[in-house]
Amino acid sequence: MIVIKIGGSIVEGLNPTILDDFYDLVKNDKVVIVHGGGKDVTETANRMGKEQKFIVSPDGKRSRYTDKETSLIYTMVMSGKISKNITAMLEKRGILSVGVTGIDGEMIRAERKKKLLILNEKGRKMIIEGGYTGKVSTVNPHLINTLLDKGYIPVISPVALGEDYEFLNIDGDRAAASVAGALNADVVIFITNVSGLLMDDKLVTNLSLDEARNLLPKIGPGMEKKVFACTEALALGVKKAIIASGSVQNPIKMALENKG
Amino acid sequence: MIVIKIGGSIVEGLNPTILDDFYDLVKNDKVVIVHGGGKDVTETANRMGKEQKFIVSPDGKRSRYTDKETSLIYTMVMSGKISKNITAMLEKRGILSVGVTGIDGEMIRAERKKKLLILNEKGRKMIIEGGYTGKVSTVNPHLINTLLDKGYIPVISPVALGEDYEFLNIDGDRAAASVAGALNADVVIFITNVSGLLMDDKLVTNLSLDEARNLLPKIGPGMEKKVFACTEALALGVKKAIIASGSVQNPIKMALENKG
Amino acid sequence: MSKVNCKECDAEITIPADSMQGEIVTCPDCGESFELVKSGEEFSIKPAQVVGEDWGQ
Amino acid sequence: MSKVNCKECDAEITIPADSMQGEIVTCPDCGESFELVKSGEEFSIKPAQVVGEDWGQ
Ligand SMILES: [Zn+2]
Ligand SMILES: [Zn+2]
Repeated sequence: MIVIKIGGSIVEGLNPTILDDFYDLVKNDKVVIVHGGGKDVTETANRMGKEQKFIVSPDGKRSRYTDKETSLIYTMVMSGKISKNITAMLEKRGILSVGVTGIDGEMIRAERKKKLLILNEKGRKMIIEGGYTGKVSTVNPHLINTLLDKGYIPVISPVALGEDYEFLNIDGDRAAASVAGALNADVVIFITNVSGLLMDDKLVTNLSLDEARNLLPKIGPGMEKKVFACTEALALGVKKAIIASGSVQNPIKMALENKG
Repeated sequence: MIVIKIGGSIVEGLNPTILDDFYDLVKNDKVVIVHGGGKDVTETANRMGKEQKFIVSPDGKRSRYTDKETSLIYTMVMSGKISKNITAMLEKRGILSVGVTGIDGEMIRAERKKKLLILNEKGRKMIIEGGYTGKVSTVNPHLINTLLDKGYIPVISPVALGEDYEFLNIDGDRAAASVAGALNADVVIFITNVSGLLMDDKLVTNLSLDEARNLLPKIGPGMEKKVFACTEALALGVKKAIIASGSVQNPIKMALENKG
Repeated sequence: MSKVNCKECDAEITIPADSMQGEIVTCPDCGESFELVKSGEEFSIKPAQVVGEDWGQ
Repeated sequence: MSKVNCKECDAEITIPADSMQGEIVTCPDCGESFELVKSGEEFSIKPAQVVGEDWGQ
């Protein structure tokens, strides 16, 4: 069982041979895809006249501020646009797939963050209303296993159900880690649009939990999130976590052969 | 097996007791929901600055002109907004459900209409490019049965895959008829926001195929589409086709008891 | 106003001056329908392709 | 500029004039953090609730 996290587009920034990798992979293994796509959400929201606001965490991470209306647009774009495009692209390549979210079958439940600690424009720490962002609490793998058993590749959008059945924006990398953990996956691969996790110009893959935790303070916030997701997946019992570049030839095959 | 076609919203115009009906129904029967929601598509498209155009068929039916961009917005709103709202609403009522489209598992394939015959502004018949509207060619019930067997209520959005894996706008009523046919359903119920199909002030339900075909010329274009979908479902072997008002108390229960 | 001859019975079919490419004209004699093709200011006719109705949402 | 007293050690905490409701101030003496509450033009402090970070997309 392999869980693969990709960005919001299977065409943009990804080597098209990734479709061949999927095609070959699904012949012998169970494959689950988790996608991202924040950029697409921002574009559609802006076009709808709902200007997106971004907040900065005390340690410098920038993220969307998800109010109620944004959570609905987020859900719509993730599950109605990005997911369906990926699904159709896979099917065109001969891979039957089904796009689902954490809402479907109550697959992913998350806890809504009541309050968030941010840095405001004056650079001061400040507590604001949490909005509709969540931290995954449980992943029920039943629907995913049902689809896999019948030969469908699940394509999962990072939307979770909150306590009151509200839609929550959850981080795609961490969602992939949680899903991989719940499925007892052998491998989770985080495909990036930068060229892998480079340390001293050497690509870092197959981190052990301790190695990854040690790396965390040394890298920038963009990659940090993926390394953090690696540590989460490993802590949840996933055997291997890989961060790999999507721009190389056969990115998944290479990552699995440790050549990524 | 019961296929139920509802509008785009489970709250708007529908008696809230329909959720109780679903809850009771799924205990003893397999239930499949097909939804509509053209109004929502138009609202979101307009908000995105993509003004929707409508065309009129020679016999007076008004429908959306679906160009490429509209087909993507249509897919996004249907499967990412309406479907997820219905799914979450059902789950909040204790009914596990999964929102899918014809794209997922290549469930619904349709033939794209290359050309359309319309009435132009001068009232003359005219042939235009068909855009991204389709007529259902095949429904593969495998995904639906997979979900039903595992206890999930499928909520189906009226989006089909074209020959080139493009997304096609298909009519929700006819999609419900085709799905019911492919599933060998016992009953298909078309829930309307008007008070049932009234002929001579008497509610018409349980039409035979011949009765329905005879009715067709006598009714207005809005209801005509539903009666037509009834005839299609019956022709495909569905045992019973019902048009029922959604505004009454327990609309599905009433319809099945012939009191709708 | 221009005129074309029916491809079926050769009768004259009148085409209104404000007609557009794609409009359907019907022969007054045999009742056959044709699709208008405009090239420059000239109209010609071709057999009307059979087309479905739009049943989308 | 106004001042409040730390709920932990009673030391004086200075609040910048342009502070907003929700901002976090830290006691210079004991290092404890508090959340600012504004009522009218007056500031008071309350224990800062433990909050998570935003990890959404
Ligand atoms: Zn003629
Ligand atoms: Zn103090």
